[in-house]
Amino acid sequence: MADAIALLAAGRRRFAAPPLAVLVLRRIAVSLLLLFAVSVLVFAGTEMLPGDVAQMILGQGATPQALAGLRAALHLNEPAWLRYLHWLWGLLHGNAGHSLVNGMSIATLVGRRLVNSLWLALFTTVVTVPLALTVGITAAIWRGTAYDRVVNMLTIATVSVPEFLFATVAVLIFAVRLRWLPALSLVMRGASFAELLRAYALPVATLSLAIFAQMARMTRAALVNTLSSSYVEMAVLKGVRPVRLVLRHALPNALGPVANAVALSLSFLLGGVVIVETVFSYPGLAKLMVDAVSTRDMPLVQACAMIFCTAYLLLVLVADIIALLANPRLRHR
Amino acid sequence: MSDDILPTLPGGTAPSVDLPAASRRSLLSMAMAGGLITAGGLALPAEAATAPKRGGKLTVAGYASSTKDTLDPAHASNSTDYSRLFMFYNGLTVFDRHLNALPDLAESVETKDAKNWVVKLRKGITFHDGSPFTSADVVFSLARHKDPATSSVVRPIALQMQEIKAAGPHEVRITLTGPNSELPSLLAIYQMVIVKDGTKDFSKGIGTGPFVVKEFNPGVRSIAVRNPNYFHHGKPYLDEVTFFGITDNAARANALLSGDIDIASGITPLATRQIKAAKGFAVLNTAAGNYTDLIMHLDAPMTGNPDFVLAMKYLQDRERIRDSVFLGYATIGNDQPIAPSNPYYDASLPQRPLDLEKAKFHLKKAGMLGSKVRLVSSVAATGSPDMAVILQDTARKIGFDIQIDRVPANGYWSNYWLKAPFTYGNINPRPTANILLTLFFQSTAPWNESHFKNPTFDKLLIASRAETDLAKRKQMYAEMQKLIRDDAGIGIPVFISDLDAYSTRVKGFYPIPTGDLMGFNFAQNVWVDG
Amino acid sequence: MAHDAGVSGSHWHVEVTDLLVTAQGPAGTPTPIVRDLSFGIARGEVLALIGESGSGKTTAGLSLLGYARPGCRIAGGCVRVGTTDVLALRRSQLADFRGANVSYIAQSAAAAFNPAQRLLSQVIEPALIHRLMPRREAEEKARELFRALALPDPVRIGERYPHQVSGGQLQRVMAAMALITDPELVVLDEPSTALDVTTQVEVLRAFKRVVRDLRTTALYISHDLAVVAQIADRIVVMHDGAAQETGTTGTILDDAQHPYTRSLLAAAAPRGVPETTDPPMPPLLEVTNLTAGYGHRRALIPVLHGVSFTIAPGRVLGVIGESGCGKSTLARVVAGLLPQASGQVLLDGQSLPARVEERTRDHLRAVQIVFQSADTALNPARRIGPILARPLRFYHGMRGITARRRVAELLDMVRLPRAVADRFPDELSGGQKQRINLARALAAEPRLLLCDEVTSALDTVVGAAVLDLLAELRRELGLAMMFISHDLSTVRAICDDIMILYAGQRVELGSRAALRQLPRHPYTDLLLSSVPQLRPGWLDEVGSVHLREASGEPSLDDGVRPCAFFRRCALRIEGVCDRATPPLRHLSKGGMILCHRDEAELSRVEACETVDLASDAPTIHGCE
Amino acid sequence: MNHDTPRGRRRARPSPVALAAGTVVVACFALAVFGPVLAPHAEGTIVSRNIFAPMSAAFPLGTDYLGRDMLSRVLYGARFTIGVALPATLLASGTGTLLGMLAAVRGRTLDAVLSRAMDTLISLPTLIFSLVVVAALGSSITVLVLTAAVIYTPGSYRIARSVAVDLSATDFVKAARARGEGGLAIMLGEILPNMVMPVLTDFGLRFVFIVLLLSSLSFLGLGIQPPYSDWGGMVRENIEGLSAGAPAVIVPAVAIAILTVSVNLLIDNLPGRGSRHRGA
Repeated sequence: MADAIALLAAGRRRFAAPPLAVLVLRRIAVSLLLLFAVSVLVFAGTEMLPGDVAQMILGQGATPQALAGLRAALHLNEPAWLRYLHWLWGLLHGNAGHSLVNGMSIATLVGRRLVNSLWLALFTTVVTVPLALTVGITAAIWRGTAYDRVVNMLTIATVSVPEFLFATVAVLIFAVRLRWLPALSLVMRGASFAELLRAYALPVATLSLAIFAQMARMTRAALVNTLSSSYVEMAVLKGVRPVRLVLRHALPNALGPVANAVALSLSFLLGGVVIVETVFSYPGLAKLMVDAVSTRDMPLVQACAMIFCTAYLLLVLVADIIALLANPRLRHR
Repeated sequence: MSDDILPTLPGGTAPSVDLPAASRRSLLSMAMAGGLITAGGLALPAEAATAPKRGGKLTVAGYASSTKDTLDPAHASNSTDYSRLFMFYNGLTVFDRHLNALPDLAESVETKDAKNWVVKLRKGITFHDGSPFTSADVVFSLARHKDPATSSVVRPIALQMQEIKAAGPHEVRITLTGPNSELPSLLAIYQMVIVKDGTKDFSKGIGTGPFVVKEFNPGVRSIAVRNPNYFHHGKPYLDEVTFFGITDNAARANALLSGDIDIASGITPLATRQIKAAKGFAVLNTAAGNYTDLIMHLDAPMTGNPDFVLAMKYLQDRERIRDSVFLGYATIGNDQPIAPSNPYYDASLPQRPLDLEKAKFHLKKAGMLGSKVRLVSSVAATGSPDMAVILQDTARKIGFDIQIDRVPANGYWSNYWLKAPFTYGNINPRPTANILLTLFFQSTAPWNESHFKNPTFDKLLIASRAETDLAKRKQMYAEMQKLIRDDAGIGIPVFISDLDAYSTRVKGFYPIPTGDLMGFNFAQNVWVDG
Repeated sequence: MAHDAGVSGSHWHVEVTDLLVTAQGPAGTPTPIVRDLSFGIARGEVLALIGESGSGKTTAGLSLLGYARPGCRIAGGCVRVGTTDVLALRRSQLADFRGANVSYIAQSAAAAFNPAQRLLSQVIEPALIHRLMPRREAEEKARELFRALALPDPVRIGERYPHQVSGGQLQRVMAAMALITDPELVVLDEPSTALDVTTQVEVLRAFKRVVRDLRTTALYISHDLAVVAQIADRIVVMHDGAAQETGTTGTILDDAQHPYTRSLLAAAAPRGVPETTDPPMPPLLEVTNLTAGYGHRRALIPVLHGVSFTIAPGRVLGVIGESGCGKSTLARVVAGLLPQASGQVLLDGQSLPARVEERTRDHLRAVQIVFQSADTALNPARRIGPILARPLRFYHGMRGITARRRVAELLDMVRLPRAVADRFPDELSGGQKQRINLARALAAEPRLLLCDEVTSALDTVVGAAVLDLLAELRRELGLAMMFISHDLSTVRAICDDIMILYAGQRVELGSRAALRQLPRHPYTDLLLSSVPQLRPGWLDEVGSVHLREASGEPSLDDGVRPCAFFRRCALRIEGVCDRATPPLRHLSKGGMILCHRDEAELSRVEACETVDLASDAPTIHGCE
Repeated sequence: MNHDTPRGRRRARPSPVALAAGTVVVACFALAVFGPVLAPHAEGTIVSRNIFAPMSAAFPLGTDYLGRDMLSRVLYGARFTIGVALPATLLASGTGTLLGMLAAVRGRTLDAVLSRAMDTLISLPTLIFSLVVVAALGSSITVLVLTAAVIYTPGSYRIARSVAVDLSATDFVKAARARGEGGLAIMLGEILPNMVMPVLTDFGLRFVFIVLLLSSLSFLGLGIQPPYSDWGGMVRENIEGLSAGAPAVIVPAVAIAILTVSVNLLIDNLPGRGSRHRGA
């Protein structure tokens, strides 16, 4: 919840800021800067890893010359900075290179997985966001009441359930015992919508559990903040009824922080879902990257990392823009 | 499981005991005498006597899955890869359930001196793309393993084939560096399957095999559909096989129980309880001779002390390991790598017991009692963390303190195995005892885990290859087993069974002791009923 | 919904009897903040509820809408508006009642308007949610009210967002919002307190006009007798949550009975220390041609333009001007918190480094600043003792017992019990905090005290007391001060010299005495004439010298700095005041002003305060 | 508007909820310290051939997948759960708060640099970040603590910074600067004392996240290494007993829930909350 104050504060400080367009452009510029930083970080990080892809491909059986040959073939002998530049150059030309492990083009490898990940994220968002917002908002309206306290408890409790535990319990109940839902989420192409729903039910439920609490708490925090403002009191004195009070008066002003909260939670849905993808053997991006790390397939690792980072930055950017739009001081000057 | 990282040299145990030695000898000598192994196809197992049904789809999950998945035989390095190879390719020979290497693409494999071999090929076989199968393809497929650029996993074995040349469209002559009567077995190794001459891109999986690639997506899944003009008449039985890896053990078992998949390979002993409890499911137990061994470097300060090594061997609570780690799905080992199911297994070799007194005695002698030692274990070496805990627990009883340092599976094989002086390894079955010993115990062996250097042993090993008399050979193997049991820095408490769980609607599913999933060759042998 | 309360026997249109409102004390025990309060308002009458903050007047006002702030509850009594027994209404009925029957005008319009909605939609909302009229009609009515409230551009102002409209205008827009439903009662809660005096007059006049024209029944809550005197028919004086005295405005002002009322009157009455004319001494502080502002070196947004003045040892300079005129900025520059862009600040003839980091301990010690809001000036997380001990240790290296003794002395000096030392700031009252705030500055034993609006956050009585304290301290310690305020009367109370700032320009500087005499700078004149006086009818007498709302700064092109005041100036000369830099004129009365008009003209005009309001272009006539 | 009658006292007595939660938290921490002493069996000793045994007199919490006594495991586990999560959280909050204050006080460039750096960290998926780090440096307790700390520093930095920015705009900070106080004195003397509440609130959540991170890591085999195990790790290693409803899975999961919930309840109900700059 405390993250919310950060966001609220951020919102407040924006009042003196230059016009919207400038701000957006600045954010984009910063994002690009960050992307670059991440690319360096990722590259450096992967350099730290012991053992290299040649080892991984050939294994212990590899004779020194075989290793040397393969390393040369994979340009592993070049100095790190040179390989980095090559990679960056390629990236700038929309060419992420080829997997060191199976020679397939990164684009095709990542492409399918990315689509899967996005689908999963989308489904989860559609389910979680409305739910979390409703709970957060209602908790804010009835703050201090028993309901509020219960929500507070539950949200913490849900946060503290290990994902894989929830996932496994769910599978045992709904897949193994009741046989209502599949234990795997390998969605075949051209699956019917019903099949789709069944396939996604369990992973989506698990993920929702993971991000729901955070989102709800931050929404509540943001809203409580505006609900205690004197223009809301004024609205009450005008005879505005609770529903309208929240929807017309409080929410628009809490939009910025709420959007930010949602963005933060959603950014988890691409990179943070390794466990879900593993348990339901869902062919997503996170699992791909974990594989890539263990097979030391650096181009793949880097590509994935860049995608995650970009996704995060995009989300935050969108949230910020929403926050800016929600603030007339910036729209009209 | 170690497979996904530890490159596996292929194979299985030598012909199993239930095959009368006589018939074996006759078969072999026949070959020696220039007789030939006729293409009898695969003998149908007894329990599969019920007529196979055609049609139906099967969904199978292995335990390994990563972008490393490949259809290139030279790089296949784990169970799921092997299984795929046998869906799309054939070898010149193939193992039956008794580990006889029977001709497959070959019509016959002949030799007079166990050094120069003539392989006659079946005629009229076509690849999936319609092009005919000829000797050129064989030469290409075998020779490429020798090329360093291929970086083939089986290069050391391929190098035994000094010369591979075509003699006419349907005959290949192979000259070995030295006599080796086991060439038919070597050719049955899964990496030795035949690909099309000049193939560069293997992702299409163009072979002669029972199935054609419909989809292959590394780290995701593969879909194989019936090859209508497969040369084994009537096979395969299935229309389609969807095959992928589920790396999470619990998830794999649950996927089977929920009916999402029909076969789950490499399930944990724990899961078997749950599966046996459920109706309509069964467990296939393959005693292929896989083992997780305690490794002590014989040239390292502490582990180098022979008394320490003996003490550790006496501290192995083999029964407890079998029962609580593998829940009984294992057979007691005797600190030597040849499994009881192996004809060369020397039953007369006394079983080393759990003996705290002897252990204590040797530790005292080594002056190590009361001292500490660091033991590295990892899930990468199947069951080793739990085996370590048990060893630690037993050692505590005689006041010897073992500190377990468990390291992540990720990177274990490159960073700890063969490097740490006191650790665990996991060794997969090999097609022949000879290959196994060559790879792990010969002084010059690439994977000589305990740095075991013994001239007598090396001599015996070389000699055994050329030795054609079974009895003599057995004698040699017995001596080698004793040497390893007493002197090598290796503790082998148990041999671990490979466990596959399957839905009982899957028929014709029986163990072939080169590994799980019928020695990875289930696809063309099973069918579904109901 | 308005069901009969059956108490319509009395002639009061609005009646409050034995009202009891309690607050949830920290210990969980309810403590009364309004006790057996009773009063009535006749139809069309304006009743004033007057008292210090904390006297419970706002709470009482809100209870007329059946509303109690979070943590409070209306525990007893009866509130009747027309035929409605307010306290008997259920939730939904209350929603229907509020805004329709009784409407509320809050103190800070800036905070009370939703920043995310256009003004018009907020103004007509009450009419719409109570389904009193269709949108179009409501909008039309809103525009009429805007016009009636003398808002500029009444047709389009509704399209603006709150942040786009000045405080004075917002306050009037809120009035429109309150009146759009023709409520039976309007509660005005300190509606003009947050405004500058010159704006306040406008707002007051606007309110008064509409209230009179619409014959609105109103409850006017304020702490300022002078303001109330202009608007109210009758006055209820509140203290400690109870009514002390009730009477017609006349009687309350002329012969108040209750001692508390008297103290209020006393505090409100203008006072002054005897003129001191000590021999001319070398200045302690000398500021020459100071220009300062915010933003970067290049893109500087100037707040002060070429301000110069001196303060002699032991003398007090008053700095007054409206909010945003740069008076606080001046203090921050002198204190070194904001480096000036150009100009000099000299202490004892040597220039002070611009940044606080570059100043020596002695510099720092000599000049101490006292901030406006005691609430934010004291660290809420630390006890008073340490807060006072810190400067002692910092400047004088005092520790332990000596420091503790000194703290005690300081507390005596600001007339606070020594026990205060181990309290936390928010356990103290505003006045006490301000005294601590002062004591902390005194701990340094400064020679110059920068007092930034030290009394404006306080109630009249409390503020008066603090002023007296300052006067004494000055006498005892021979402190020199720069006393910043927006309120002439307080400045008059203690200053020797007075500087008047407008939009960062020093428009007039002179002795207190000089300031009383004509001629003055037109802005000074406006300022003086805008200060409400304790006479009913003053508001009607004071001829408005306003022409338009000030809108934006005059253009500052290449060095030329036209008179900042020309847009609002009654005496402006088109084409001159807005083009040329006004000359500095030394007046015969003493002191100096910045104006294009010469002394003669000014005295002639100001002698007869008649300015034609009707015409947009001001022409001065009469007095030919 | 300000009263001229003193405000209510800031410190009310602790609520029953706070007391209850506090007791539980203290109990957990006590376990972390004395657990090994109380444990009936040594860490990792196999005491029964019966795996996933239900609760019984001999084994009050049943046995795990190897037949080890769960009671002992859980008692030891407290040490590895709290022993890693607590220092990691302290480290994360500490660093975050310090840097946040620095950014707020020193302003401009440092602020920009720090904030961007933190954003970069946030944008990397936590699990994968840990995967790389642990794969590179091995999973010693130290590495785990540091990794968790690094992962969760940006979050607390964000909060700390925003609160500190607001605080450094207040008059009492201005007053201190006018007095000539140095940056450090201002940070520690004026700003920090007012950040306690929001920082604590944040601390509670981070604590939960880190406990969870530990269990997620053990899922990838990167967590604390056996025979030792944190509670999350125990849930993981016994997950196959779930179908049999073995207490070996349920007990540690419940332990986690109790710990994390009570930590947060404690913080949310701390007396003195509601003084200004509270954590929402």
